[in-house]
Amino acid sequence: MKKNLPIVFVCVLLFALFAVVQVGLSSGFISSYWETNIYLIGINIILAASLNLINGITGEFSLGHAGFMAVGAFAGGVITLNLGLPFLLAIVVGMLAAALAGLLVGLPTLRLRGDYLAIATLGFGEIVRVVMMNIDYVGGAAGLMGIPAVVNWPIIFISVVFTILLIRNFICSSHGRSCLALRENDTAAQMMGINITYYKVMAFVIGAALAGLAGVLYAHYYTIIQPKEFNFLLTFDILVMVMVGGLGSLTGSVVGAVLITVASAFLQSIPELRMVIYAALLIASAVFRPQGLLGAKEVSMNLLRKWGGVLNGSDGSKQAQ
Amino acid sequence: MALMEVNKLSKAFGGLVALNNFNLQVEAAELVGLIGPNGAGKTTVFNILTGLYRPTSGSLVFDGHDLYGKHPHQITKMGMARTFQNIRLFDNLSVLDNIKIAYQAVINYGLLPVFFRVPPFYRVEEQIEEKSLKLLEIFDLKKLAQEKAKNLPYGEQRRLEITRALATNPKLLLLDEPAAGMNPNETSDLLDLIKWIKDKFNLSIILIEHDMSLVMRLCERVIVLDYGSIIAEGPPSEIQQNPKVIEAYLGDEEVASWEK
Amino acid sequence: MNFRGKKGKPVALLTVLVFVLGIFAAGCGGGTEESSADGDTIKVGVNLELSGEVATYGTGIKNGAELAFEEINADGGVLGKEIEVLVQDNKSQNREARNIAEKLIGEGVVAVIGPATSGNVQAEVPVLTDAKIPVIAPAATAPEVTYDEKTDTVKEYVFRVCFIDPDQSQVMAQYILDELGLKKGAMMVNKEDEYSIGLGNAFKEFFTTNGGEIVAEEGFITSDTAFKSQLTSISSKNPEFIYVPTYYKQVGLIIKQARELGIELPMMGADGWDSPKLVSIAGAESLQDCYFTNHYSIEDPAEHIQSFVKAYDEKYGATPDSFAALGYDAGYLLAEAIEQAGSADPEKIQEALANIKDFEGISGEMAIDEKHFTVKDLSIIKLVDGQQTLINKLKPER
Amino acid sequence: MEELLQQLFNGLSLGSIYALIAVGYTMIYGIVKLINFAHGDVMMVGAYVALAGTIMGLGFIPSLVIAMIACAFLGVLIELVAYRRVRPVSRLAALTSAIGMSLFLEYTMMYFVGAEIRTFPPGVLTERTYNWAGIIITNKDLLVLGTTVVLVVFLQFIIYRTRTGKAMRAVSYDGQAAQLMGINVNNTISITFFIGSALAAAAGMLIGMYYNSINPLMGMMPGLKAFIAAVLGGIGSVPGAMLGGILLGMTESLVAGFGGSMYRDAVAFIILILVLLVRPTGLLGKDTQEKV
Repeated sequence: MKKNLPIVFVCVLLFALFAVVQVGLSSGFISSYWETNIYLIGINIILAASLNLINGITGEFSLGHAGFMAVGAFAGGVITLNLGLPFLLAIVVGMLAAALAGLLVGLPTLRLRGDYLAIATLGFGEIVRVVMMNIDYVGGAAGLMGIPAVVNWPIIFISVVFTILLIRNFICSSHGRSCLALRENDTAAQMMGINITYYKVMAFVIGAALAGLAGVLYAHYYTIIQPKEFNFLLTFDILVMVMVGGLGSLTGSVVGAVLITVASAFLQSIPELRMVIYAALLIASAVFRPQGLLGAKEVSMNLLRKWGGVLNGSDGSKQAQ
Repeated sequence: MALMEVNKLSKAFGGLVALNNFNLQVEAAELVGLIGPNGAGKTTVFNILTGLYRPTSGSLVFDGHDLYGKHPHQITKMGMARTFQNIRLFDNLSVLDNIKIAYQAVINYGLLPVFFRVPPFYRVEEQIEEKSLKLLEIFDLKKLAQEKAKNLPYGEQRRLEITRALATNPKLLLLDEPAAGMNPNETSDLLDLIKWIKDKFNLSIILIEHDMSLVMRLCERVIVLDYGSIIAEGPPSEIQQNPKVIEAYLGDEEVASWEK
Repeated sequence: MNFRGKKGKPVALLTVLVFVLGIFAAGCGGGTEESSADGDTIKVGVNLELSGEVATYGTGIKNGAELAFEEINADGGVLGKEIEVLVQDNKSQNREARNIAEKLIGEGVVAVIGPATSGNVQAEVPVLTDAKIPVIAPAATAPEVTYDEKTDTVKEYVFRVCFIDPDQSQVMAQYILDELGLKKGAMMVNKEDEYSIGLGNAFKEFFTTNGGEIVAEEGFITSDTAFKSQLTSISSKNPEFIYVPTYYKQVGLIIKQARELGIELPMMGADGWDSPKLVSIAGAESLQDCYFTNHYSIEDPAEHIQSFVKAYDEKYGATPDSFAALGYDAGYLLAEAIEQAGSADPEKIQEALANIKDFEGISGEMAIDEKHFTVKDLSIIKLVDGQQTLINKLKPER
Repeated sequence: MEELLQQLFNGLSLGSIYALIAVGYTMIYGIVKLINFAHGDVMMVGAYVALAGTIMGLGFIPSLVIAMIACAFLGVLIELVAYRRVRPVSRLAALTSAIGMSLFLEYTMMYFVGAEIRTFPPGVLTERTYNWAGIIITNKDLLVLGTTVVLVVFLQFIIYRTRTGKAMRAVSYDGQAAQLMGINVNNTISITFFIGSALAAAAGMLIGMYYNSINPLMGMMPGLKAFIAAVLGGIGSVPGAMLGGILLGMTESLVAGFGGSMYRDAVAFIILILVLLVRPTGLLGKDTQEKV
């Protein structure tokens, strides 16, 4: 049986990570350009992990993630910008609003089979965009501008840790197992007494709420949000992260989000080629490894031992890029 | 009162009548065989009983509950479990997880403990795990607990599916062709296993099976379906002599050989 | 919260750690945050839409600005130093526009030119204001780019070369009422685009308060290609002209489809019309009786304009559109400000820019007022058989 | 009244564009059971190939034929590269691959030709406008509608009257059984993609000429709309796709013509979701029950 990482070890590593980045930021050692990328990595991890909860863990196929994110972003923005209320409330409201959207989409569309569901959720994302554009209270097409820029490294860090813990705890519970069961075989899952509608909706709601969290963070970092940003291409980016990392693997989503965000930064000067590469990656990961880079495997102590010294070597190897 | 009581059950798909006026009574701790040629509607009966299909007409009462319009997961919780003709395990999950998922029908916790990992969470999780391992031990699958279900040999997959069905704590177990694809040795092991679980877990069983020797040796009562209707019902010895049954089967074989 | 795993289950956190550390390490190389003012060259950042939705605007500005800096450097540079231009592509996304601004700050630029669209400029402004680096937006016509009406605050570090949208709408409304004598108008606005919405709203206000009437108002979105439904609906209200303040991609389709439906009304628009593509999409025969406001006209016989057109044609083999002219003006405006400041210190440049009073550009003589709005003439251009003719130059009243 | 009629005609011409794309879309779905997300983008490639043809001075028909042949092979290649391996494994993996292929085509094209709009050289098609009692329609509208009708008849003929069509229907009904009956399933699917993509190319050229404006992303929205049309008409049914396309076009036109132009796309997606929920087989689709 695989051994778990000692909790103290994890906590120390996390604190070290937090501290190193924090010091790097406040000393100006990390340039503001890379600061943005670090924040973006955080937001993308949340998005990829939450999409993976719906698509990979539960085996539903949602293409509406940008829509959920938009709902969170605009709801959060309204709280701080239009109403002048605190950021923490924006997070709560943004997540609740997105969760509600998840419920609204989840309930009717659950009768749909995989690929139909995918297209229906894609439609939902587009509808959200059109609706946002027509609501003057959230700025119409111009969107919200001048949202307070309150997001900083501690907030991003805590949100990412919160998201991963939440999803991890969910997967390693009876509820998570029920979701896995319905992914594996929904007929058999019903025969095990699992209410599949309930769990499908639950996955949608949790996934949407976390996408909403990412939206609130996004809004309060970039300070400007426009409906047109939350289009299908955004969902596509997240899908690439999930697929490259491995459908169903939480660790994979994290790795995928980091890899794709960093790759995106390096490919900045050749944007068309960037999309070509992403598209090719998506095709390749679907064709050759439907299970993705890490498959459904998770990083555990055993795997880490196999990698041996990856931790020590990581600084040097990354610098070489 | 009978554990399961089905009256005048009919099911039509579009214009095709798959089941016509089907009646069934199963007493507690009874083992009933359901046989008939391919396409006779046997699996349709199971699908209706477990709530996967909604009947066109007729009534179903199980353990005092009306089953009409109930969802499969609700029916499972009333104490009905089944296996499938083509094995349906949670292929990519471990053997242990397959069983744990089944136990969750019986013991579970709410959503908040999941996120905040309060003590009840661990208590229930440990309980589920303990019970699952015990059950696996009984069925000689404990050593495979961490294997992915899809990596098990065929016979063990069948056994795991039955074990998983039992984990939902059923009163009535529906077995859909459990001996399909088994050699005579495995079949005879299976026969012992079914007898044993019936007594050990105090179950009623409905068995769909093509292997006549198994049916005849195992069942107390046999129902024969052909073209969606019951053509005979009685103890195995009578059924073997029934001319209608012989004709249905011979006819079937004739057609089969003719098609080849 | 408890992090007590029971099985060998995901410890994704660790991966976060490994990779963020990796990024951190990779990130270390990037930032050398020192102003280049003391070096041999003056670094200027150019943050433009070179790909994506509005790549043509960014490309025009880039060509214009590069031509300007080339000429300036050939004349011995500014304050005896050569100007070094760092051009970056923001993919027409405001997120990227902001990222680029941060990257440019890291490179130590003294000022940033661009982006082209108002939305993308607004995305970069907070970052650059924090870093106290001035921005020259060549073509951001939305008033709020430099001045927030709600809070009555001026965005100190943002300047622009172009006029603002209300000027365009006002001049066009005035022209329609006074010169053409039309009173009943219809509008077609891209509701997904703040440029189009801003122009539409301002036009409606000027037109109706000065005695005109808007009898029909229809909307569409950027991805639309079929406009006959809206046009049919407009035509049934019998307007005397249609105001279509949007970009040439849609304008071309709208005018073409209107003419196909037999709607021969005059069509009016704004600087977004200025592209040779307009003629190829709509067809020259459809482009009759069309008017739009613009920054300048290549028809303008003034000497400096014609020499610019010639130089541009020599370098790029094309006629410069408005964006090229504005990019060119942005380059010279910045050089002038550095010259006047007598230093390449970003804050001194900012002060100098705020005091620009009579800068003579290709797009006209301009002054920057207290809201950082640019005061200048607008050209009204008429299309006949797809050919542009300059028919008037008007100064908006403010 | 006249306005309403004109709106219906506007809807008919918009709808026949959707229908034109939808017939190929629905044929591929009907036989392969795969949402070929890239169908709209094959159409885009067809438009560019046809454009290249006309720029080189070829006429309308030669350009059309070249575009159709090029895209037919492109379609076969796409199936080979992106779908063949995953098709039997998982529909979702196949859909993911299809989405990837869609963006791959869009951005590869953009990489080579740029994002800028291209227009056909003037004179490839002489445009005429007809005015029937106040209702205005152009020869382009008639061309698109006529082509759609011809294609529907052509496809129905292929599917129901030829050997290949019989094989297609067999593959559609049960791929494994078809294989056992000696049908080469992969070849049949390749042929399906060959025909479907050739039709997409024809649609691409016609639509490019219709609007006289093509760009690398032109296939995205119409592709989705065509899918909605196909679902509305009953996915897999070729006449259904035509009916669905025209109904969708008319609905959109009425929505846009009577004040809801902003909600045109939203309405289309709502129709999609409603049809999927209420009558997943669409208007002309066949009822099928999934086996448990």
